[in-house]
Amino acid sequence: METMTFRHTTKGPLAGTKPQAITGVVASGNLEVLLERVLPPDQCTIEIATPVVGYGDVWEAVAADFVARAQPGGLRIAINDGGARPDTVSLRLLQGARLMETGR
Amino acid sequence: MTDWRRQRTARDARIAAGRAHADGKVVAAADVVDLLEAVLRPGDRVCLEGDNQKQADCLARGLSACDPDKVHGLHMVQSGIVLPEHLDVFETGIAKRLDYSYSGPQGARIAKMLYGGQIELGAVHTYLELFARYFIDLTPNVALIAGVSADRAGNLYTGPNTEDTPTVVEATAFKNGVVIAQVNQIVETVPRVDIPGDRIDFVVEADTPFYVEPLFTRDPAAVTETQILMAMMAIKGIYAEYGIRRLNHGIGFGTAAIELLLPTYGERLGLKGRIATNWALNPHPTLIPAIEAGWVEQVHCFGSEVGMDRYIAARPDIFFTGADGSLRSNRAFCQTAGLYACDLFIGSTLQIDLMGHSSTVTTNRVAGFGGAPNMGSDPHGRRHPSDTWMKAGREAQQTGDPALMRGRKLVVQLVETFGDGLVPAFVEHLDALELARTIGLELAPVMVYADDVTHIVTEEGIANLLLCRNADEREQAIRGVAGYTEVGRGRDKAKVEHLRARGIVRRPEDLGIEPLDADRSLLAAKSIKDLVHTSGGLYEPPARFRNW
Amino acid sequence: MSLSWYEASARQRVAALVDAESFEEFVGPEQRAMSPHLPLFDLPRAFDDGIVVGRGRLDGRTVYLAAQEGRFMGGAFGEVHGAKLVGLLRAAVTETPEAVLILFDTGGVRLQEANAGETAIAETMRAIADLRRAGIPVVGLVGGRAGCFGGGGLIAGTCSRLAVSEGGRISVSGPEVIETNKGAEEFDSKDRALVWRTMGGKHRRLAGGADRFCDDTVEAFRAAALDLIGRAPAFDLATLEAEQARLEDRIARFGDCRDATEIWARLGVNDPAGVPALSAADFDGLVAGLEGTTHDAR
Amino acid sequence: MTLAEILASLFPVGHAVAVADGLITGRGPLENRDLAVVGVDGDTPLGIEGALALSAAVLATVRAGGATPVLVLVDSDSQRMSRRDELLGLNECLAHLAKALLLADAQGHPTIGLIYGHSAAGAFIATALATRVLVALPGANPSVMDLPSVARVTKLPLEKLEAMAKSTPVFAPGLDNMVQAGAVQVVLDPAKPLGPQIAALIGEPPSHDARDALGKDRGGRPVAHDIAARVVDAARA
Repeated sequence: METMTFRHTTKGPLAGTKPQAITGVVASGNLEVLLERVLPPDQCTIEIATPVVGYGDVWEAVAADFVARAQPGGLRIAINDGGARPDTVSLRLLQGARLMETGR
Repeated sequence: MTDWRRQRTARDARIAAGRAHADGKVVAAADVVDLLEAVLRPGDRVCLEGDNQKQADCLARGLSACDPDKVHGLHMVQSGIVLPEHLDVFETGIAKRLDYSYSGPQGARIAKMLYGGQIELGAVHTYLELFARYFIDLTPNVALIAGVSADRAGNLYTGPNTEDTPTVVEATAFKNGVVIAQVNQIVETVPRVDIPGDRIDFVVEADTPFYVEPLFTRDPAAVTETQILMAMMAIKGIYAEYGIRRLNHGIGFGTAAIELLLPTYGERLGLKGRIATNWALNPHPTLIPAIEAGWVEQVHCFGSEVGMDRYIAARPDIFFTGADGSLRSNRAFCQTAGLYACDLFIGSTLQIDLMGHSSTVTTNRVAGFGGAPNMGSDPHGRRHPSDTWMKAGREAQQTGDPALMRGRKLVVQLVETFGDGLVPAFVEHLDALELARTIGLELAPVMVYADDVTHIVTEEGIANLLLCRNADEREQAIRGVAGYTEVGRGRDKAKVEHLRARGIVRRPEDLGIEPLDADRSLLAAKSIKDLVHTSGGLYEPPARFRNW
Repeated sequence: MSLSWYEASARQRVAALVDAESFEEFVGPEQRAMSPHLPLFDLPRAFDDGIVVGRGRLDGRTVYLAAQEGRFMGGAFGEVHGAKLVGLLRAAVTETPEAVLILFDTGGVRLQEANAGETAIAETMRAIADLRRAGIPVVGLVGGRAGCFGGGGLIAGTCSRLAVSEGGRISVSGPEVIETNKGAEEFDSKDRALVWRTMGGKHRRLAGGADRFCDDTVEAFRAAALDLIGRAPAFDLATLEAEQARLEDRIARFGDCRDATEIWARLGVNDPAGVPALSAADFDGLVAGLEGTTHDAR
Repeated sequence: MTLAEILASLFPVGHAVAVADGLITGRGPLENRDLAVVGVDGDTPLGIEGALALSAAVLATVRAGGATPVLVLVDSDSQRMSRRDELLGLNECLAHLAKALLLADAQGHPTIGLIYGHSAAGAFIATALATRVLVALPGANPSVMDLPSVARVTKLPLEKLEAMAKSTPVFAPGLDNMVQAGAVQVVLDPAKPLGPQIAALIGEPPSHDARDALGKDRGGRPVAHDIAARVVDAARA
């Protein structure tokens, strides 16, 4: 297993008030994303636990693109990965952000 | 005096030798080996019928059981290396030389045998290319084919899976060759004469029905959100924009997703009747919802698909069927239709390089080609216009007299940036190059050449290569949809944004598509069972695809 | 469009099964009650260890729910997973909800935590017996992709009532396990039609192994749960003696059958081969006309 | 110990316990009272007929009333793996046996499990693990699955699993690990007569299911007890 944490500063907080959300399932090629609104409004952390070692730079790129796009200020995001492809990771992160914004 | 009938005389002798093991034309399954040993001569060119679907498996078993002292040094000229017996004959010396097309299931073993020098390889062909050579320089001495039933005179009913049979028989029977057919059943009268009896010399009643692989069955339950997103982009960004009505789909979950989105997402976009009406396509079960929703005008098939026969027979307005009601497929005609009469081919691949060459070869597998390169190529012999073809042609070349500008076929690669096991689909160099070096092939096995591919669709976006004006633009366009692969991360971001401004690279949002809307609820069928229900119970899926 | 039970995640099933917004999770994912053992095997963990437990309302009535996530480790019972279920059942004994619903989706014991999983299954069965004796119905719902196998099959057999959909499978040994141990002649696990005939929802319902057959939608399972809660058999000597007689009678009548279709024919089904193709409504109609499929001997 | 040795030690004055097709049924005198005995001997797989034969014996004891304890002796294989057993509802038959034991216990017939040989998977759950108190004799070998099979399913090398088994009781087969998990309460002393040892257990049954607490104390199930308690607390909050 490999773990890593990325810390980002955002322009502001993510919209919405939902305190917590979870999306996805830990399965082969899939992942779960837990989002908690517990950080200062311009901070975001993304913690990752993955059984696939050696893809740190890809995770870093995916996380940075997600933060740039969603501006998820205030969120502590934790990922349990089951060997998902980067595009699936992006999709789940965006799904999670939408859940936190809209409550849907 | 010149003897102009030597081949005819030799043929008569072979048939006479074979008759000793036959009752008229009919041979018992138990006597197959004796028959083959009597008819075959060392060094013969032999076509053992089999492709990616049906297999003359009883005859394949018989051939591999022949005595190598009697039967050896054969030159196999056949579409598919699919059954273990197809390669066993090279291990025993029964066969020596090989010209073929497709070797999906035996890809790893054939690579090993090629490397080990057990097979003298002529070439790996496309289907049409190999069929063409049957009539020029690879004409079989003996053809071993498969049909559903025959009468005692040899009249053959090939059933829904006619596939290669007429082509192989024409090449063999009309050039002094011997044709041996295995059939599931000898009958009084065949339901439909697909091959006249005077072209069939021996009929073997096989111990089991010939095998057909359900290669074109894709379970909707396995379609992912990513594949749905890509299908949405293909429909909105390519099918709708070019008004594609005449098309072929390669095998894969991506194309299955497109088929399953037509009656839902396509309907919502108002595209019914404007796209995807006329097909060169096997009877994909995933096309059932679109057919039932009235999207499809007609479908011509290379072969049938296991479990689809009752459905096809009940939809003669859509499919080509005989007077008896069953499907009439024909691989050579359908490949030709895919090549010349379709405006789009869309399929998947395992690797794409920076120029856009694609290949399904990995370092230790030779899968062959089948028909994809025929349909996935721009036919320079085409002369009839269509709006789609002309629009693509205008995008490709912008100067010159319009009346002298040929159109372009759309050849689309639908590919997820990472494959199974996080293997990237975008690479600097194709594994095919390494393989060609390793086993000494003159040509690297490229599935679709860069100059034929017009669009690449990934989950990140669409690259329109027609609009690229130089090699650098092309490379950046490809990198620009290559996602988080090394190739993708190696992009020049400014150049890619510039290409995006010109519409060469398009993101989902550029197409008005929200990636989070790519949901399985969009699928017109979510399971094989849904397909059965949609077909009104006419589709009968193989047991391995059932969960009820 | 109705949500497919088979396709939905455990969380989606729970959220859609109960009255809107009424679900309250116990020891939720934010508490990170994860397996302490999976990292030893280099395997990823889940924040909820593959099971969601909590309280919700069903037509206004308070129920406890546990939902297994069949896609995480095959929904198998690990230490935390099992303990969450056991805790829920024990809480129900004292808190007396109107029912407990177990949304099965499990391959059985998680081998990496086998002893903990196996023991948790035994604890679960004892807790269910306690609940049933206290008059609280325990209703099992089976329709997930992992089915209900191994110890999960035994827990299902301990419930007051069971609802199953066509895709749901209930069995002890899985087809692959039987094939691995006894050979493909005994059980060809790739013959999926055979698999479903032998242990799928329709066979279990016809043979009396389940009390209700559902369409593969959350609505159908909700309706089934509401119905079954209202007619739970007592857990007493009379019920178990009736079950003893019911199971002995089954073996006496069908013990020589090789295939489910033979059993269905003896049950009085006119067209056994047509059963797999029947819609839920038609199948319910068929079941209603057969004796012995609906009973209180459980 | 063999079954005969166990019965001799339990019932020095004789008994009416018989074994047929690997199934044990009967009774014997234990300290002035009757003890009902059921079980599986000889590493026999437990199928539908076997499960129903044992459950019938247990229910007969319940029907007879009184407070006759039930002793479940186990040296079984796993559940019988066959298409026929599953077709006819093995899950119901095994669950029925377990329910019969749970009912007996709840109605005042203390249930004691004694594992003296092998047992595994569904057979283990339906018999020994369905009793109020499960004890073992040295040499017993309960398991969920043997290590070579675990290696096959988890795709881990057998040597690695064997090494892990030494330090990780939660997954490794064997009596010690089941004791640590709390599933087996105590290992009896074969050198002493078994009758008094069993009688003592019957006399002081645990009032509730304490297996997870034992597992915590012994280290074989480090978190189960606390997790279950947290769920209970959350439900009461």
